[in-house]
Amino acid sequence: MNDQTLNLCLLFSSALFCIGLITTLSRSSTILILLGIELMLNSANINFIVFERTQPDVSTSHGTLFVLFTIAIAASEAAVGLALLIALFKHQRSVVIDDASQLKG
Amino acid sequence: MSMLPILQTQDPYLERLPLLLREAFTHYLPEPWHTLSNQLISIVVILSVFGLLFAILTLAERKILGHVQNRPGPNRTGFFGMLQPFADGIKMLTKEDIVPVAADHVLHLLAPVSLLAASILTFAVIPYGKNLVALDIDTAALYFFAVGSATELSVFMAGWSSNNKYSLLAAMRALAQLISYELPLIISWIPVVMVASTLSLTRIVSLQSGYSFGILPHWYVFTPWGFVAFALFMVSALAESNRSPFDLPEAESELIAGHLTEYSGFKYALFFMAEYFGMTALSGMAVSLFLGGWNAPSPYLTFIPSYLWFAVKLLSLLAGFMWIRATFPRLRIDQLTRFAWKFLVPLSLINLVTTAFWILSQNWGHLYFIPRLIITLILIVVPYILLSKKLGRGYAVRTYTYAPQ
Amino acid sequence: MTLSATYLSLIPLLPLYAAALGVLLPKKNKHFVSSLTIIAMATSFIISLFALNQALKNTSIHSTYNFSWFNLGQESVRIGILLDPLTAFMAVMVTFISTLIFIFSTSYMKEDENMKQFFCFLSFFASAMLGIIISNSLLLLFISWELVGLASYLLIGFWFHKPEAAAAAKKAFLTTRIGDLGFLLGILWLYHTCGTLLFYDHGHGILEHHVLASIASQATIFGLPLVTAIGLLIFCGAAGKSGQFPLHVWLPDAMEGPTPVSALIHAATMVAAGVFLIARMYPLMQADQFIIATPFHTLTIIAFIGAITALLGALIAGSQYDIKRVLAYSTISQLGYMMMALGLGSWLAAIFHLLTHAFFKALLFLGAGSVIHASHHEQDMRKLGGLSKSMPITFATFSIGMLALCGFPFLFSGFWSKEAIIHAAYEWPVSILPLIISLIAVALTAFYMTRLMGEVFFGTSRADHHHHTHENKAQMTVPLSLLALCAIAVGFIGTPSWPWLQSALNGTPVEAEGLFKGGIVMLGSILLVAGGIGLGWVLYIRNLRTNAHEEDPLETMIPGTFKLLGSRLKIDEFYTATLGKLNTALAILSNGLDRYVWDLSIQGLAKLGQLSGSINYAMDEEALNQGFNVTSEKIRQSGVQYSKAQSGETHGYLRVFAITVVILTLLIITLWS
Amino acid sequence: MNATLLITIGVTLISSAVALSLRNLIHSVLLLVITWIGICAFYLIFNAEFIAFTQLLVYVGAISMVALFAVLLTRVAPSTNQRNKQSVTRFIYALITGLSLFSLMAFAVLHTDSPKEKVEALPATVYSIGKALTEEYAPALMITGSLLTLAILGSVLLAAHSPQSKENS
Repeated sequence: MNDQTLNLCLLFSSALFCIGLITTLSRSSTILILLGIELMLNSANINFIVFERTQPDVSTSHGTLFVLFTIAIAASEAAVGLALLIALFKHQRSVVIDDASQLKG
Repeated sequence: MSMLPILQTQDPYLERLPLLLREAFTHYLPEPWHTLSNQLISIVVILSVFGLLFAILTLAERKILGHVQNRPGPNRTGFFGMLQPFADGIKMLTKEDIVPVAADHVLHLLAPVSLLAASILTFAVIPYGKNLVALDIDTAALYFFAVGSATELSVFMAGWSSNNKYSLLAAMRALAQLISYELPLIISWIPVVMVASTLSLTRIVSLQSGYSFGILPHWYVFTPWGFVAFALFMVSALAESNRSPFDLPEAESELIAGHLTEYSGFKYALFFMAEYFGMTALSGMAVSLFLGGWNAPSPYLTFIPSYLWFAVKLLSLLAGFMWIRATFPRLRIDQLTRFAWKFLVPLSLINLVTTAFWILSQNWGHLYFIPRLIITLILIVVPYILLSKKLGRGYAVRTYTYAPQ
Repeated sequence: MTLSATYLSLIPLLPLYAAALGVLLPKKNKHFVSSLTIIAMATSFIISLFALNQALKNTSIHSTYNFSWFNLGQESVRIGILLDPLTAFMAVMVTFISTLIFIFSTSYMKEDENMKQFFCFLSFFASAMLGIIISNSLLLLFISWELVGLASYLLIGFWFHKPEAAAAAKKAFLTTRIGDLGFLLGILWLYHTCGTLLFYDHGHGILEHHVLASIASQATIFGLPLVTAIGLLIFCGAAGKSGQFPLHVWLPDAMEGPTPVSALIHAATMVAAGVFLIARMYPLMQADQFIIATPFHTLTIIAFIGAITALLGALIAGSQYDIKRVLAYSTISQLGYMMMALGLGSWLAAIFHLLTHAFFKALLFLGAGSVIHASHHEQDMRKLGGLSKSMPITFATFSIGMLALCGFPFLFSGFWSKEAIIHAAYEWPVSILPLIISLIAVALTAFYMTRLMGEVFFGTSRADHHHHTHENKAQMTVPLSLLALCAIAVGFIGTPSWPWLQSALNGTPVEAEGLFKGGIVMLGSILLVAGGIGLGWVLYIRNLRTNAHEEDPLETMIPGTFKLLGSRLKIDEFYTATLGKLNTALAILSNGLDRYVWDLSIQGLAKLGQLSGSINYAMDEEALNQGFNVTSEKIRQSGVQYSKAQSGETHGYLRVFAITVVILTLLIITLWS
Repeated sequence: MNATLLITIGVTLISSAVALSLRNLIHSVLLLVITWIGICAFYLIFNAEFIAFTQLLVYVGAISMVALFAVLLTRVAPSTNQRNKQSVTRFIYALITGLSLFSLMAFAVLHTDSPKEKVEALPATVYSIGKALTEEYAPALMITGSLLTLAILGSVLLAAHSPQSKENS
């Protein structure tokens, strides 16, 4: 692929990352924060794939495998996170993340 | 796109007929358009064939159910009611499309469309015959189930968007069922991948060609693990396509129509169509994975073209679906999920182990074939007996989660 | 078939594994554990039979399997496994007797709540002993040696709730340690000299010719040859284990353990270890025979110590009332015989006697065990008696063992082995003393064994509580019968007319002589045996003891001597008086030093420290503290300030995190471009 | 190809941006599904079929479902002062941070000279992926599998346990 495609893809992934970041920073709903994190992971995956396509190392597809593992991790992260969320909701009837601040110093 | 190689002269004429027809259409066009036109043609063909099949299926189902229940079934419209489905279609089209005021209009429209789109997309990778596959990709099976898993989303959309608590609860129930049965569905075909060591359906089908002793075809259903996997696959497929006895999502006689309560007119017809498409696609998948795809059951019957064989197998499976619907009573929701989680999932996991043993013992040679077979059977049958005992040991006491205790 | 190293190593490993598994298992399935250990033991018995078969194929070679255990610097410590006739015979004997004893124990320990533990210990013990036997390296041998010591400690103190048992266990452990100290020193010295501890290593082992020659040439500072010194040091270990004279005190007390343990320790394994060690190291031991310029030879010392022990044990045995103690002292005296035979230079006779003694002494102990078990743990001979009618099998087997031990002529195994030893003593050029002592000991042995028989089996029961004793179950009687069979049969594999065992052990065939090569000496010993038995008969069987409290006939005749002997020649008291006192004195001394010298100085230092501390304190109070107070106040306030950042607001943290990420990215970019 | 790529990227970015700024959680999750489908298309453009369909299966099939269930299970009466001043300031902060980060990364991307040799790497076939997973990456695969199992068990426990039931028992 030519340079501009590469740059385009990299910009795309970084934009996705920043969208996820902004969500995580701004939204108050825990679910959305988790989804933002998922988005950041996705952008990382995109970079893996793109770089694998540009690198000359064709023997083993490390990028692909790494993305596979990342997806697995992301899935478990989502499962555990949302389960935690539900547990939190059962304790205090709210998913607003700032309400979970009993441990403040 | 692997419509090529077309000119395999050793194939009989009938075998090559569809491709030759397509050639007749496309060879007028300039060269660069060929791929595009080929794809368009295959899409059109698939849509028309399966649309027609859907029409016929509805009629056939009603007729079969009718005859099972000692009544003639629809026989007024046209010759033996042949035109009944078209009449139904016209009725559905002309009905008023009611959308609740408080509904989420976009999603309400989007739900059936996306469902139908997903279920149509699944047709792309099934090999209907020798060289007859719309999209011959390396990861066909994965594609099939990935796209198929998108249907759950539209069920949720339907339930949620109609802004009706009954629809929502029904949608949750339907989702619970779909998710529960997606596990055994997916795990049950992994043995095939383990043995074939590929995800491409054409490859899997071609691996099942050939006959031992010149009579017994090498279909995976004829191996112990393959048989179990096939059974698990079909049961899960019943549940996945909301067929009786697992048709709780829209149990006409108990719920109104489940998550389709607020749907009417053509949208409802779309859901209906999507259900039939899903059923057909899953049957096609079962045929390709276990029943040897388009391979003839016997080397002496290969003169019949492959797509006809595929059609025969597909139709027989669909007839089986209808027979089951006519025969079995409906399960209760707790029995349903219990069955999935306590029986199907463990059994399919055990089947994985069995298949692993089968693969590892491949080089035991003919002398040890009988012990190999016996060990495999033991590996399957013993867990089956134990699990079924455990399952049959009394039904779970119903627990009313939402009612006040 | 030829056994590879793995099979040989299975001989000790199987019991070890069985013991380990048994330890892991819960307490309740004790029967499983016992059968497991028995099966393991029997299996290694079968393996050692194969090993014997292989060793007898070519008796002159020592087939070894050496491997490097670990490396120290460029020194690699090598250990190995050895298979030669000596190993094979010992292994067969030990495994066979251990199996029988295990079977016996299943019935004997039935009602003990720690039965499982007991079997684990037994199995562990046997495996350690087998390790001693098959090891081809002094290091490995020493490790197994110490394991044997540990296991004996555990087993003797098995009924640890009895204070005597605990004390006896401690005593056995410590006494053998004293010997092992010498042993260890010897090993270190040997390693320092030779650079290896392997016995046979294709010409480089310590028992092989040119290594021995190289050692034999060296001398120590005392003008004592190096070989002699090392040999004596190693003999210390042997003396400790097999209860030779200065260190024999632990052995009678070890009777506090359960009777099968006594049988195992005194018949087959532990005490045999010392004799076996000397026999194994025999080339080293006799390496100084050819050195003229030496005050004494190793073997001479060994011979005299053995002789003393033999006499001592026999004397004391005649004056004990506890049936097991009598047997214990007889064991001591028999071990003395073996050691003497080694010292006299005929190790073949020693090993022969070791084997025969193993069988009949195991038989005697198990018989005693069966008596004790039947009579509800009554061990005092005065309270027993008249058991010959109620326990026929035990009586028969026990008397066979007794006759074997006495060396009753021609039929019993003890006779032949003892004859061999006496003959060796007769031919010894150095001194006549061993011959005399051994002859006396023969007579004494016959005497006290007859006494034992008379007290225990004849007459009427003198138990306080009149329960009827009855014969034990098959688990006890069958081993007894088997052992009785062996006690008779084993003798015939080493008779002078057919010295099969000697030839096998020696590697080169021993020429056969007439059955009566002993001639006059043999006649004398036979007469002495007859006299001993006769005296015993007159004193203890013709006029039987009627009640438990009437005094012993010997006591009436020679009260002083008898009392002295009865108190075991006051050797324990002597040790208490000398070593114990010394120990106490040292303790008091060190205590005083601690209390008054070191403590005083330390306290002085402490005082100094206190003084400076108080000065410091004053300075702080006056000068510094004010300043510190102010500062710490400020710090506290700043802490309060900071703690506001700890808002518990997740977004606050996230924001800080993100901003850090931004700054870091900025840093990286600026650094790279 | 570039046109397709541009369209895909545009759809993905817009859908994600809209999704994460919506009030209605259901809508945002459904829009995120579109984002994920877009990413899947992106992978397809770069010939990573396996990854693409895995993405589809995992995100569209599973994670979206979990998220939707979470939304439905934790629904409360919509609070009135959702968009209060605090959240607005927080949004501004976040926007500043994100944009600065993005600008930095864009700067980095545009000022880095990409690799000289333009080798078009072959797409990884399913067979090669499976081989690598079962041979070279087998430990990693096992670890991931056990991690997933544990995660699922743990989340089931977390979600199933409820305070009042604890009080009862």
